[in-house]
Amino acid sequence: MTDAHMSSALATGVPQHRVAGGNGIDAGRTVRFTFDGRQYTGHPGDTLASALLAHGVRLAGRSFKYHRPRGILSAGPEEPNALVELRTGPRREPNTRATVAELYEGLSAASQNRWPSLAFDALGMNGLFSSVLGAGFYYKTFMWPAAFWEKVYEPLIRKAAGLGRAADEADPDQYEKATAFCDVLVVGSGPAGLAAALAAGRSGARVILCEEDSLTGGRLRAESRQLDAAPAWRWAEQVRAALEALPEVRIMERTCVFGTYDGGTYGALERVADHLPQPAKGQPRQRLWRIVARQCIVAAGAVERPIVFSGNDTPGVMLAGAVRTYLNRFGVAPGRRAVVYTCNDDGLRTALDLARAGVSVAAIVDSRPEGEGQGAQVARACGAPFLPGAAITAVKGRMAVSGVSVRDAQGREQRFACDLLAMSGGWSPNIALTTHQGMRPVYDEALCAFLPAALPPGMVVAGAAAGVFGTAEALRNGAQAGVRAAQACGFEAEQPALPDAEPESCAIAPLFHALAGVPSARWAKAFVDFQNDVTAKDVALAAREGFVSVEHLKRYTTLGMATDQGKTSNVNAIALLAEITQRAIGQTGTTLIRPPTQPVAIGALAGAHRGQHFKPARLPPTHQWAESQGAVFTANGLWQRAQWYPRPGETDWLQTVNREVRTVRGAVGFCDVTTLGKIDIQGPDAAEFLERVYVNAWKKLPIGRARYGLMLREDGFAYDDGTTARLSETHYVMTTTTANAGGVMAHLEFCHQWLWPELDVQFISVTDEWAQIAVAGPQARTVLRHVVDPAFDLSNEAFPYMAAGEVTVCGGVAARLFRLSFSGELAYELAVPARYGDALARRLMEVGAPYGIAPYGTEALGVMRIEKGHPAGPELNGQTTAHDLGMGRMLSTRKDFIGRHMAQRVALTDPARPTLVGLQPLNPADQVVAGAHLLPDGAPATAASDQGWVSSAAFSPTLGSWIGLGLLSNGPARHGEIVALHNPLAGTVVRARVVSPVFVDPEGARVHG
Amino acid sequence: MRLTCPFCGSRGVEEFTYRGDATVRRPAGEASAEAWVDYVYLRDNPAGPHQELWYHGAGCRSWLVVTRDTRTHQITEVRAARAVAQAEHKEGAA
Amino acid sequence: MQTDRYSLFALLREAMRGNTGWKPAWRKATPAPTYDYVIVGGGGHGLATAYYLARRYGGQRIAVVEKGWIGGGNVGRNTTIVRSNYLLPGNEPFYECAMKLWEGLEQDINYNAMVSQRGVLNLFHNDAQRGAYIRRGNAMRLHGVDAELLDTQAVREKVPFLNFDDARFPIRGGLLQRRGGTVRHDAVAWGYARAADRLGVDIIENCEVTGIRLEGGRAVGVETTRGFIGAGKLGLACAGNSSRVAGMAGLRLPIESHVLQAFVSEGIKPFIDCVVTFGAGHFYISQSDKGGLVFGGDIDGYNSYAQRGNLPVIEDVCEGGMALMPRIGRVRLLRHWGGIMDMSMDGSPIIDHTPVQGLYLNAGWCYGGFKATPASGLCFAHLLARDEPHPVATAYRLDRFARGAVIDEKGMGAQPNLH
Amino acid sequence: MVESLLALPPVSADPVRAGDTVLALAPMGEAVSLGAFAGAGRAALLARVRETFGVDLPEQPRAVASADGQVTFVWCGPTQWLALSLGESGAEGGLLARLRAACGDLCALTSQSDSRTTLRLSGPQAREVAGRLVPVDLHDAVFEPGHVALTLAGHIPVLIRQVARNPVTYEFLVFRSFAESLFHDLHVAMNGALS
Repeated sequence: MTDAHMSSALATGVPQHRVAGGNGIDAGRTVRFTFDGRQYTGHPGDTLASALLAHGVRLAGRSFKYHRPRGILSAGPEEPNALVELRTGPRREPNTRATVAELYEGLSAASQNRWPSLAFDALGMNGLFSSVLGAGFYYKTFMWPAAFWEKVYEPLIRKAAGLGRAADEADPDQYEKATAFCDVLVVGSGPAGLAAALAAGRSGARVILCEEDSLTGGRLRAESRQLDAAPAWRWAEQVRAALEALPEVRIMERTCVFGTYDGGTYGALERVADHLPQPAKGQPRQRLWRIVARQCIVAAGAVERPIVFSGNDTPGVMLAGAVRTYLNRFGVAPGRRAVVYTCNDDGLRTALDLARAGVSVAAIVDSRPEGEGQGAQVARACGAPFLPGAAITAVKGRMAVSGVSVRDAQGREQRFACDLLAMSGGWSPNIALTTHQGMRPVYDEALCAFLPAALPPGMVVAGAAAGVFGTAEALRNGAQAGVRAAQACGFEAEQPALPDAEPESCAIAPLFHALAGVPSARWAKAFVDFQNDVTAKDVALAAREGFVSVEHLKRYTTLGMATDQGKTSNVNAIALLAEITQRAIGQTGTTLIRPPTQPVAIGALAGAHRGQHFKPARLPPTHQWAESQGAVFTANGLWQRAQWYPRPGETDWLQTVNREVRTVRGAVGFCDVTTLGKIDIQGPDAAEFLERVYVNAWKKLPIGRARYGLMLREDGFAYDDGTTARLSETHYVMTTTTANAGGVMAHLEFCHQWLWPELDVQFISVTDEWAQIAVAGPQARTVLRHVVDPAFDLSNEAFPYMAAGEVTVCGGVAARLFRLSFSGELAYELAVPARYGDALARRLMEVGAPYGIAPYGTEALGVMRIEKGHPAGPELNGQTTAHDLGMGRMLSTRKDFIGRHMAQRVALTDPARPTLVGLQPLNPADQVVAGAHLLPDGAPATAASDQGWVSSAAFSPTLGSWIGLGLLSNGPARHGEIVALHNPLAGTVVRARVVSPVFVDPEGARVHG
Repeated sequence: MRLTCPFCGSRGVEEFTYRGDATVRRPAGEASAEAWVDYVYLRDNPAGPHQELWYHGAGCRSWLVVTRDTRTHQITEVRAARAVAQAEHKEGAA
Repeated sequence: MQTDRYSLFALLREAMRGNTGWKPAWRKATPAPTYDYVIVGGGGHGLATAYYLARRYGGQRIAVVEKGWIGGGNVGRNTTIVRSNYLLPGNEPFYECAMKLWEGLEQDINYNAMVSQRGVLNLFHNDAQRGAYIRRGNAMRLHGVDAELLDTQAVREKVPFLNFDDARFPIRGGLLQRRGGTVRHDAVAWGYARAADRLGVDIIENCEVTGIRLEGGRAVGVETTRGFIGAGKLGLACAGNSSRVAGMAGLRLPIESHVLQAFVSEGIKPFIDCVVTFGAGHFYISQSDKGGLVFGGDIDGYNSYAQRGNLPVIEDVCEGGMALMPRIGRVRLLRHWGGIMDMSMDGSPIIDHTPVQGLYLNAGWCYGGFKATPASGLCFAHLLARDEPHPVATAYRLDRFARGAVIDEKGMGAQPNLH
Repeated sequence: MVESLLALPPVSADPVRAGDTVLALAPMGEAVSLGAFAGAGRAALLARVRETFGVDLPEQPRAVASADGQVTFVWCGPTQWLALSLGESGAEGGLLARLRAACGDLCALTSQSDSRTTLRLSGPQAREVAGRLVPVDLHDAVFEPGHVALTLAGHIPVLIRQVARNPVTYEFLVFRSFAESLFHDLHVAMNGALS
């Protein structure tokens, strides 16, 4: 603990660990930031991790289970340890990897999953019980007493669970989506990616180059390597400039391609404003790209593997490649005295870079026997002791490394003091994008790496991602991939000139752990999965218990399921399991890597459609006018409809709705019914077509008349209903319910294009074309007379109930008039071109004023349809038949129609099926609730007595009583019976009489008036 | 996933809705009850190439017969359903 | 001495000896030439069936054959929710039977599957939805199942982190089943496997069924990649692949295979302590004991045997999430994957004998299979042992489609992708 | 007595601008859909339109102008077109009347003048903005003036067509009831693309 405290204390102020160089930072400028409330400084181009390391801060986080102190392991998105809460308030962002968080002025970060502080974490004592808390321990206990799991154990577990905290408020930032198309998508801008993009781009192909980092170059920026005798990163910058000059090439930095989807579609996340204190006005924080690419070159590089040994998670133990990244790109020496531990020549380069930066190299520990690899040479160049055939057996220090124990080839233990341990177990190609479609990689013994085998269509892999590790080789390999991809898209391409690269050795010998000969008790501190605290011992335990499938291992131990998705742990785990179960690594297999390759903010996947704009709002033509009337709106699917129109002095909605109903029944009202689907049907076979989609007959419908129609699904259940009017011999206009408008259109097209292509008929939606306004009430005709032009005779004789025709209104405006009634009153639906809907509403208000006209909303509409017993959505719920709805007799027996045959099945014709009835409470004040169940009066409240339910309910001001529609077993035979309306949710039982569903004007006199 | 509409070109799957097996045929009026149950309810549901109906509802409103491998989601053929149905009709009539 | 029974004491004892004494959770059985019962499918339902057959129905010589590793299908790929909030009389008693079995599962099988009755809350956003939920809640209550109707205020008190004030479709209330909740899905497979193994059931992994042998119209066993295995009775419990396996016996089923995606976020400090479903978008969510937000939405909507989905549904689900809970905008999606659902033609399952003698079917679970696991196992075991349906599963007959006695909770008709 | 009703535009907002890119409601004109009857024969319809308007109905997703430049025919599906003109909807001698006279016996003619609203997006960033919402390839070598796509803008079904290259100008034909939402979404996309 004290180590970390001291280094932190010293750190504040001057960044002691800066060294010369740093090709990715602007050392001339300084930005300030805080970590756990303490002030620090860094440079533009720094990550939070590099800036903390520059100050000597070692301790960056705590692990998930044992709360072990953890430092910074990597320099990239694979980081399992250094997770922080970035920003504050509603922008608080949990689990942000310090290694990719770009520094900006005022950045504020806090460590997470610790209490009370990072340096002293009470749950750190979990580690003391690691032998009890091993893999899967929770499956074996917490079962007694049974009630304790939810009351005691689980709450405790949940208190300790999780890493960072989500924000407590809505995310204030915007997100955006976009689609991009290209011939060649190049993922990654290291040597292979740049060469590929250059080769493809110069061919004229449309190329998108995505780089998840803020800078192009990949490892070229991390290494002290030369290309064409200049620093390699300069070549990267030149290529970037060359690519930028090509008009069809798009370079997208800070953009991570996270998923491969079907049909050459790739998901990518662009971090538009994460490097800024906050987004500019209008600017999205992040942008989701769907990239549609004919070819994709995955040049995503590789991730270095840690080595599994006791204490390998101690702060100050770092991946060797990350050490080089900090030295070369950020100008930060992550330690002052280092030990390098490697099984490959690439790792050895770390020692050279360290020495060059003035860091003393305490020892080079190489797992390979003497003579293998370049270790001896490198050690000489660094002036460091060289220990071939050796292994690190222990790490000294708890809050930070203070030394290591090494067992040399002769079995002697040696100790080296150090504050940095750079380890390299070799590199694992970044093949995640190749496996998202279920293709499994194969293990390459020579490279000690899983390589992609089968690939999704259009995908190739290049560079380190393909196991091509040297720079020169990666350049060549990338350029070839770029040429081939461009050619596959039909472009002539040739390989660009490539820079000279010094030869380099990538020789490797397999090394996944250093546990041989180590007492197994100490395996508990040898971490395989750092973040989830899965140790070598857990892997052994899982294997002992039979979890020897890689998938079982993963699920049982949670290995690879942390926020880093096992980038640093999966291969080591498979290798360990292979060894324990005495199988080859290739036989042991690999788990499928699921998208996304990097975790993606949920907000970005959602995009701009949030809050009020979650779904588009469809506005009827009278919307503005209704707003001006103070209407209360309700969503009806996507439509926003006026629910009621309160007037001053009305104290609750029921009062308003009662008034609206009384107005219609006593005088006249009007309601915008534009939302009902309207489909124009024309053609020589239009009548025949209607015969086949509706259950009832259509051929004899006279021109100028409308008829109610019912459609079934092919399975015989009711689908949709509405009135359809015949405007000419070959021209009909169909109405559908609001909810099914789109579905019915698709259904008609299906019937026409697929079932009956011989029928000559055309459909087009006219839902939006016409503002359709129902005018209803005894005074409806009188009011309409003021609107419809005088040439049109509206008398009952000339324009009777169910008449339909074209008229003009208000001095020549083309309109359609239908004498339809949902309310049961004398009523019309008047349709004018939508642009005039607003004006028509105003006109109706004006001319109707002397007759007491008022607008009514969907609620009054609903009350009146219940009073009239018309089925609507709650009755047409997809589970009812025509018979259930009281329309069994409509089914024609003289023709084929959709659903006819299946409607005859025994269970659909059973008279005991719940069938539509009216329900009138014995006490009119007893509220009828939709959803109450119908039981025989006096029967026990059990499912066995259940005979139906209340589908719709309303207070009927006409009757002065609550009423309901219900579906009751044997309903029509039971008119007059008293049933009990059970609503156990509310604890009520209402006794009601079963009546005809038509409560008002059962003879239908009014509609004919 | 992307479908190439014969009329509109290559489009994302979000523009389409799915209906299912395109190999089943609506029985003629007087077919047996079993034939109807077969048509409405029973499916081959193959793992492999599958002929299926899709609707380009957010595009040209064409119904399409798509041949797609249910294991890989790879699409090998897209035809206008109307043309397929018309051809069968002619065949049936001939 | 090996440690077999799980307990705190066993855990402590093993801790002291370096956890070296634990027995394998289940034997790696090799197939015997013949069994009384062979269950095809080592998922939750198959393993539960074997367990209850052995435990409650006195079944002898039972094998479960699994083409890969047990629990690798939908029991290991779901969003862990259990509930019994069904509307229709054909479903409700069955799912309640499952719920009751969940409630005693851990003590029964000596395995902590973390059955957590943290409540399932279905939100509604308009009057029509309210009516439908009241009908459903009352159906539950009449069946003796717990259900509560919450108004907006009560929802706000229970789940204050939802979007109440800036919603396109405001929350009008919810139907709460407190006994619903979540169960650690993998543990269900392992727990049943271990318990069945201890009763002598052979669990045979890496053993793919390649054919069903019929003799005189009777199923007598399965051809597998590990040879022929004879069966007195053969039970299929391989949802996702039911059509393929049933096809080996010449059967066509009222089933399509569809992909359903599921999602988990990075671990965050728990703040969601029940399951919430959004009634105005395709989204539901809970938070695991590790802190991950576990969520999902609609099926992708096309036949598929590939265990993966596509971007539009991912986007649709996340849109639903942000509409309901705009504070999760900066929480990151960690993984998404797909499972293959047996989508039946009415959205409800099938537990029945087939026209082929000796061949029994447990299929068509749509995306409701996980919550059903114990009852599915129990009822299938009952059917296999007694040759008659269990009283709570009498509606799940294959002939219901011909009769028209469909169990269509959603009222979508014979359109599997809409259920 | 000659009265008339005031037409209400489908979008209440004034044009909006981000940088030099402008989003505005296009003037309301006349729109008529043509749905070809099978019996009469598609060729006959094409011939009749050619005769009357001096242009071939497009067989691909394209928009073409009549010889006199007064009418645009937009492909809307394998058997459907939309004829657009700037004339007054429903007027005598207007588009619907002309079409009825020309080919009323060969196709279904339906007024869509009020069904469709046109939003015009124009300016140097128009392609970028449109690409935020529209999931089709708008690259200038792929989608040129005269090209048409029936697709989605976010969640909203649209018919997008390019009407000019310099500056890039698109017209979005959208169902009237969706127009306010589409206007909003395009406006948000403009601000995002230009920030």
